[in-house]
Amino acid sequence: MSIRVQDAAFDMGAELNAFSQALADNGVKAGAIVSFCGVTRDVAEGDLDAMVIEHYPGMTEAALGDIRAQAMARFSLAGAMIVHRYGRLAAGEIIMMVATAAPHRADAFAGAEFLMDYLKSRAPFWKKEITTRGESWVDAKDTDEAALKRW
Amino acid sequence: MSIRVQDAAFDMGAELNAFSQALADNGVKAGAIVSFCGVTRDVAEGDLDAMVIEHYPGMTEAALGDIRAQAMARFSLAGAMIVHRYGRLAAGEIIMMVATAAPHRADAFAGAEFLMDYLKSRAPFWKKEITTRGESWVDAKDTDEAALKRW
Amino acid sequence: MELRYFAWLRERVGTGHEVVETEAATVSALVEELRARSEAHAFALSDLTSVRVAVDQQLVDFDASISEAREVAFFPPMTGG
Amino acid sequence: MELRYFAWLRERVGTGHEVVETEAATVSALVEELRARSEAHAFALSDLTSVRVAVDQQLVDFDASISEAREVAFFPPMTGG
Repeated sequence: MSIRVQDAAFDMGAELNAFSQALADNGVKAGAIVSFCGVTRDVAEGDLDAMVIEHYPGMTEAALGDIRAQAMARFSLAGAMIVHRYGRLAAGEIIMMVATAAPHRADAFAGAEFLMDYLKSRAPFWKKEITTRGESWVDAKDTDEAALKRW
Repeated sequence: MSIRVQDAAFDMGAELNAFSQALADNGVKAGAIVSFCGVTRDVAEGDLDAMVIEHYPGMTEAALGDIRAQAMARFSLAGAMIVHRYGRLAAGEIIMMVATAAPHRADAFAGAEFLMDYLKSRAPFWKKEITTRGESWVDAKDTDEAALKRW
Repeated sequence: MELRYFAWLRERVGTGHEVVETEAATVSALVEELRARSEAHAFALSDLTSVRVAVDQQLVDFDASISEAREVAFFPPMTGG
Repeated sequence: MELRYFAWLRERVGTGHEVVETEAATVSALVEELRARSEAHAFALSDLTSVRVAVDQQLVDFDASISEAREVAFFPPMTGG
């Protein structure tokens, strides 16, 4: 499946292999495969207990599908996938992953960066950090919104 | 191992997981992990039988180590690895892989692209394509040399 | 009309989902009605610079029409990835 | 001095490795000596725009000194990745 939104943990290596295998099984020739994985990381030194990710069921899948379709067309991708978790994640867990495949490496890289930039600011996910000092919603970064301007 | 040059096939998913696990085991905090995998692909429609990769033992490892060290410093990477095969590869096999980890995604992406750009034009590998019509050494692309200019 | 709230907007309003009767023609007009609905709503919707809105699961501006809308959602700027 | 040839340079010279006695001070001077060594060498080294050189496993220009060199390698532009 090209778009998945799930609470279950996933294995990024297995996802990467499955993505590549699915392309090969379909006879898709792509010389370049790029992946990005996001990992929950401590906000301050060692005090992140967990991260809770909320999303908007229905809109999330639609937004991710739209972002993926744009990337596929714009960078002539041979394939693209997005997996994003929601719910409660411990520090160090994989939050999400995108992978792209293209005949040339520049397109595979640009496609993955495009997916990430749009996913950050246009897919309805919200992160809350649970630390030893309390809970707080993560603020959107101006740099994330600015990152969209380059496309 | 951060730099590997080998004739044996490797599992890109397992490599990605091992790279991530090694960072975690060493207490390295990195929110972003990027990987690139290169796959042998048909030169014309369906006629690539195999690809033979020659390299310069000793210089190869030194060149890759130098490129990796430059990327680590320049993009403040938390980690970087390169695996490259040599010898005879069938169409569809994985030729090589790089992976980078950084606190921020822009650095992880830039680091992986830097590794690829330099590896293409500065690491002593040469590809020969074995097709149904004969053998030929792959010509270096002007675009690969030009890609270095952006850094 | 179905209303949805997410993240700190949900926490401030006190619910993630409610159904309202409204004649509001635009999101802005709906926001005005909601602010009058309760102090919690007024607090949640006090600063719209940090509020985003979707009508039928499409991101829109506050001047968007909601005359045909089935569902309107309010939430903070997104922080996925 | 140890000489190494890779890819089509190896094929044209007919060997990947040879040992030569030379007094050449630079790569360019060495190339001149090698061109006189055999037709195969002359053919392999005829167009230096498509030849790269490494002295002791470091990429260098053709005017680089080889007076201290242990190993000189000739090969085409690299095509890894």
